[in-house]
Amino acid sequence: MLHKNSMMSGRIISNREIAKDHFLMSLKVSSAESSFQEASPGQFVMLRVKGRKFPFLGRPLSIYSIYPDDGGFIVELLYRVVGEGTYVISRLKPDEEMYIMGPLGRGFDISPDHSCVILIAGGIGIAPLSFLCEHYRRCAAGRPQKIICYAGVQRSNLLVGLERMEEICSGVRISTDDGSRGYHGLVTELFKNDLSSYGHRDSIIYACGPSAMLKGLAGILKDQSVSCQVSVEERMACGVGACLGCAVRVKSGYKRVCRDGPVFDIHEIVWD
Amino acid sequence: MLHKNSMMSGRIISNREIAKDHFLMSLKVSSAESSFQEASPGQFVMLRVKGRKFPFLGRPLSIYSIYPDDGGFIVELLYRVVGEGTYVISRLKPDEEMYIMGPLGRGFDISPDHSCVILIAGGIGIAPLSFLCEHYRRCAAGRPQKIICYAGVQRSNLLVGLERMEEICSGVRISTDDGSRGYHGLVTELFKNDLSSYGHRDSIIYACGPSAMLKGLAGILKDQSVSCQVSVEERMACGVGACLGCAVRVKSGYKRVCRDGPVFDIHEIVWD
Amino acid sequence: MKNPRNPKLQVDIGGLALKNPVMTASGTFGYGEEYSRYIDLNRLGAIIVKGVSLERREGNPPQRIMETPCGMLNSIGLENVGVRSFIDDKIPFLKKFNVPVIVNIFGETAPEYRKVAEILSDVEGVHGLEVNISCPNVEKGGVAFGADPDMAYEITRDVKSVTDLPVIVKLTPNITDIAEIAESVESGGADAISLINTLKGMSVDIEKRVPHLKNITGGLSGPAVKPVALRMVWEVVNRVSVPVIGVGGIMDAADAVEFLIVGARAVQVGTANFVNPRATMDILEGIEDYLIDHDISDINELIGMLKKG
Amino acid sequence: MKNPRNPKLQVDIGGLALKNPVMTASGTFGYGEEYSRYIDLNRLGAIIVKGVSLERREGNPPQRIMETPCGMLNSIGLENVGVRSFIDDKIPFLKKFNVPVIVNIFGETAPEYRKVAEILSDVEGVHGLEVNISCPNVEKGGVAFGADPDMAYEITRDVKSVTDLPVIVKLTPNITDIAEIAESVESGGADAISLINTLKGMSVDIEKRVPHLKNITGGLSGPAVKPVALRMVWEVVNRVSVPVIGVGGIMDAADAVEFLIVGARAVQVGTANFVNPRATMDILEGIEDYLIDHDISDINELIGMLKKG
Ligand SMILES: Cc1cc2nc3c(=O)[nH]c(=O)nc-3n(C[C@H](O)[C@H](O)[C@H](O)COP(=O)(O)OP(=O)(O)OC[C@H]3O[C@@H](n4cnc5c(N)ncnc54)[C@H](O)[C@@H]3O)c2cc1C
Ligand SMILES: Cc1cc2nc3c(=O)[nH]c(=O)nc-3n(C[C@H](O)[C@H](O)[C@H](O)COP(=O)(O)OP(=O)(O)OC[C@H]3O[C@@H](n4cnc5c(N)ncnc54)[C@H](O)[C@@H]3O)c2cc1C
Ligand SMILES: Cc1cc2nc3c(=O)[nH]c(=O)nc-3n(C[C@H](O)[C@H](O)[C@H](O)COP(=O)(O)O)c2cc1C
Ligand SMILES: Cc1cc2nc3c(=O)[nH]c(=O)nc-3n(C[C@H](O)[C@H](O)[C@H](O)COP(=O)(O)O)c2cc1C
Ligand code: FES
Ligand code: FES
Repeated sequence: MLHKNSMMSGRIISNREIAKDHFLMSLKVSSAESSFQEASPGQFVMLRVKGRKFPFLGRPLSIYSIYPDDGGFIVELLYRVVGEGTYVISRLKPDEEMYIMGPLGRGFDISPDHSCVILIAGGIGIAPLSFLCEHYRRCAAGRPQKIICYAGVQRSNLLVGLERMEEICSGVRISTDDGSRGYHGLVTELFKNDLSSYGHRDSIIYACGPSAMLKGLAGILKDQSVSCQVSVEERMACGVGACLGCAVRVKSGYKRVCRDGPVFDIHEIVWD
Repeated sequence: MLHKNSMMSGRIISNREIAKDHFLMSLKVSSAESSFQEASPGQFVMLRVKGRKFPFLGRPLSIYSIYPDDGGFIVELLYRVVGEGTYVISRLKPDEEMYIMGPLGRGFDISPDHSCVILIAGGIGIAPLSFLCEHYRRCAAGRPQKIICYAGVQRSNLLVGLERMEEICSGVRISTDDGSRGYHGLVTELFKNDLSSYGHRDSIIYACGPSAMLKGLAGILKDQSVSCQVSVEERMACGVGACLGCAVRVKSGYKRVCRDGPVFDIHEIVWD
Repeated sequence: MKNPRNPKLQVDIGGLALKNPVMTASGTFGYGEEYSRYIDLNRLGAIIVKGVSLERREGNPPQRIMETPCGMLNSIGLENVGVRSFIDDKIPFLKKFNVPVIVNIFGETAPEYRKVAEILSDVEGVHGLEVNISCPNVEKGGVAFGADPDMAYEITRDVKSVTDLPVIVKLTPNITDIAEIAESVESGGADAISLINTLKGMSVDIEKRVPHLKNITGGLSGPAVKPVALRMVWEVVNRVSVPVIGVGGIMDAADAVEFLIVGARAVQVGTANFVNPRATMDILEGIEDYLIDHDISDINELIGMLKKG
Repeated sequence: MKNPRNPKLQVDIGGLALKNPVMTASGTFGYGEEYSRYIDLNRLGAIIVKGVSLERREGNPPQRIMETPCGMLNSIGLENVGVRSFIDDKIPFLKKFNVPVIVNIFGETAPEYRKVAEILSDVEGVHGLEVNISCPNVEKGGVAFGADPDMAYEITRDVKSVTDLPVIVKLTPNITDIAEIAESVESGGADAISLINTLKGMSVDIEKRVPHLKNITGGLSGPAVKPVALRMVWEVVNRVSVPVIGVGGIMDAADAVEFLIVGARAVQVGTANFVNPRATMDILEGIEDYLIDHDISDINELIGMLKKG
């Protein structure tokens, strides 16, 4: 069946800098029949600016938030300026028209079997995990007993997207590289210190962050039986599985981050 | 001597559609020491949008108007949307930053020797001629006895830039292709009908318009002794005479529109 | 009688009648399925699928793609499931549509090309072959064959000898004289020629001082290469009589029309799919509008109508 | 002692010591005068002037240029005043500056190249020659020589035999194997190699159905071609030992640094001048900033430092 609306126009409602180089963009997507109805945490969109020739390719951004609004949807994206593309996007003003393709990819596998959910976010990796949290709030029925969030950033003033976490989670543990708030060190170390206190059978970990962090986490969990799903990043061209550009090495060869992921079992990926 | 300021930033003050596909842009250039101090009628600027990768090359636009303003200058450009570049420019909003290089080229040679000045404008060719008119108003001393303007457009609702003409000229004659106002036919025919009434020694013609019009004019003036300067157009890359891209055929070979022109003696050009 | 309101779009590519000249370029449209939720595959002139080789290929290690000015580099390295899995897993889906399927084939050796062609020739649901002698991202085969007129001739002849399917040969632009290779594959029996594959390029991360692509170099595609593609199509149509299919940087209908005017009988849309999943449909509709606006009742009246100025 | 605040920028190009590696590309900077009101010419590493031939050349009829995605096509056709007028009318202005002047030379025949080189060798104010065997916009000479290793070798040797000036040979990208030609001109005695000249391209006016350029095809330059230029520089530095000068799509300091990392000893800035007349200065200052930020005290420590990932 044909979803003409999988490639949609969105209008920028707001696009604010909420911390140094970190922006929150709200987009209004007008059609109610759009594919956004079924968006799930961990999924992403490909974003481009209408009528501009640069950036040429869309930029993948995780869905940070989504809710119905006046016969359409508001999609929120939380992003960090790291290069030219995100810089151009950060300069856009309200009312600018965007192309937004999505939701794309396989999001987090949310099983109701785990009573304890552990979220581990590195930097801007908070975006999809915050949406996951929101998801738990909405379907109150299936809400796990305990949700613990670990969030690591370089400096305390780069902590973004924690509001919802703080409302929803049983605990939010912070780490900073420079010690300016919370644990002084890597978020993976902070988590590692607590690891033994979690029941491996009842717990599930969802993580997103720089690949060095995820690799570190894979090391920590190597001989552990706890489930862990990670959202990984790779450069993308198509976002739909057609170009094979976003390859990630898994035990069986390569998989496509955009289509087979971006969420994978941490033990499936070959971290090199 | 080095004019750092020949490549300047301008901020859009306004950019309005004044007739179908015809826009008037006002730009504020901040530096008072800029080269715009010496701008003369017939000169042009190369315009680009800051921070956008398209249009890639600057677009040449004649100076329509220029005046000092609060320690800088206001530069006005009158332009018609004919392709992608002018379309993008037409969509720009106030406060957008532009690169503006100029004034460039050799403008009209304004000799005080002629008591009768005849301006012939085809379409958007009105832009530099209107600035020339303004020039006569400002230096009241050297103002010729008689200034007659011929302006030809397709339809009456495409007549733009005539206000100043009407204030300054002794007469403004209009032609339209569809007869919706004034003479029904080409502006060159309208002018031709009057030609014998002008003293060839006392008169000078300044013309700007599509090349078919200028070619027609060249035919009309072939065996006449009246002086005629025309502003011609050609695709440009550098605008400063370096690339040899804007060649126009003259009797001695090729000349550069951007540097040797855009204003030439009508009899120097080989119209083919 | 002329009916400009409903122009004829059919074109013939080496015996394959296409309902319109808009195809998808190999490697940019997966196996069709990936875009089937964005467009109606039945409306395409043809689908050219990702390059298929005899055995499964893993492809190159990531990073495999990089954006460049008005274009992109890729070094996928012809990752594919291999011809058997392709037939088992991908063809059944494609067969559900009423659209010619052209399989882009690749081998590291001449016999491998022949073998893949042979296997595919008996498969229901395969309507043509596109022989890729132009991939810049593999160590063996690919561009090495496409740059040598004799090799290009031989592979074409070999493939033709084992199949009755229409055979399109796809040329590389990384070459001194494209028309020379085109003539070779024509005399080898090619039913049509497509060009261009990607231009070999490179890009460097100046912070890490490493190439962006793990494979060091990659293939450049997208609007940046369009002028080169158009020029090569022009050179080739002037030298061969088989139909030529234009590929390279076609983003919209105006681009496609340029290729048709220059003499391409059909076009392939590649990188544009990534930027706009409905690109092929927008291009198709735009071509139709162009014909209507210009009172052309049959697209074949437009093809090759370049005046020399 | 390291002084990263004030990095050394000097590079040596075949015996010519340049105060920094930023030159202007031939044909994009006129004879220097055109840009002298925008930048201080004394700050350039070198000025390479528009191509000069034995006799005055009129060039091609207009339209000569066309914008393309992230680039432009030109078919100037080597319009120039001829070597005698160049010496009389252009050199005196250039001599006022403290900047090496490299003259780009062109001939329709091998003897013509030699003759132009000979004449220029005795002229005060000429510091080097760049032999253009790569212009795609002329009927005779140009790319025809640059695509043939033997011709490229001969012209290089001929020019070298009549001059003591450093000789740079400029290569065309419209070729299958750029490293092969590079080796030929190196063995012909070239003191340095510059690449790339423009890629041959085309563009069509779909309303009039004529090529935009009167000459039908033209040379593609600008950011669109940068990945191709960078890849070719990479291929050439791996095969020759003479200095290589990188040209093609360099718009800013980051682009220039990519070429230096890959192994170019210097860079030429072409089309960027049109878009920003101060491009060379912005690039020079940006390279300096890069060196400072990365604690590199001598630019030669950066050149060729590409790691293979
Ligand atoms: C599924 C997915 C979801 C993402 N969600 C978010 C999000 O919610 N918020 C957010 O800020 N970022 C997110 N990213 C990363 C974001 O896509 C990149 O930061 C962005 O594309 C960089 O574009 P640029 O032009 O600014 O950077 P460039 O100038 O292109 O590159 C700058 C740096 O960013 C890296 N980079 C570029 N593209 C990617 C990419 N696709 N994946 C990983 N690294 C990249 C480069 O390697 C380089 O180091 C996500 C990426 C993926 C794949
Ligand atoms: C010295 C000079 C002064 C000019 N002054 C004005 C002015 O005051 N107001 C105004 O509206 N226009 C003026 N023009 C024309 C203007 O530069 C072009 O209309 C503009 O560059 C078209 O850009 P585009 O991207 O919209 O068109 P494109 O899509 O590039 O082309 C659309 C059409 O415009 C023609 N065109 C494109 N560039 C030029 C050019 N440089 N010269 C002539 N034709 C061109 C093309 O041949 C084509 O037919 C001037 C041109 C010159 C050379
Ligand atoms: C990601 C990617 C993968 C490609 N894979 C193949 C392939 O498997 N076989 C092939 O013949 N061409 C392949 N190509 C080349 C395209 O089919 C096409 O020739 C080229 O991209 C130029 O067209 P474009 O500019 O429209 O993309 C690939 C191109 C891209 C961008
Ligand atoms: C308008 C124009 C004229 C050129 N003329 C010459 C020339 O006379 N001799 C030459 O060797 N190269 C010439 N070139 C090629 C440039 O020197 C340069 O090699 C090419 O443009 C690629 O660099 P760029 O992308 O930085 O412009 C010309 C390029 C342009 C755009
Ligand atoms: S981005 Fe194209 S396959 Fe993933
Ligand atoms: S535009 Fe470059 S010489 Fe006129």
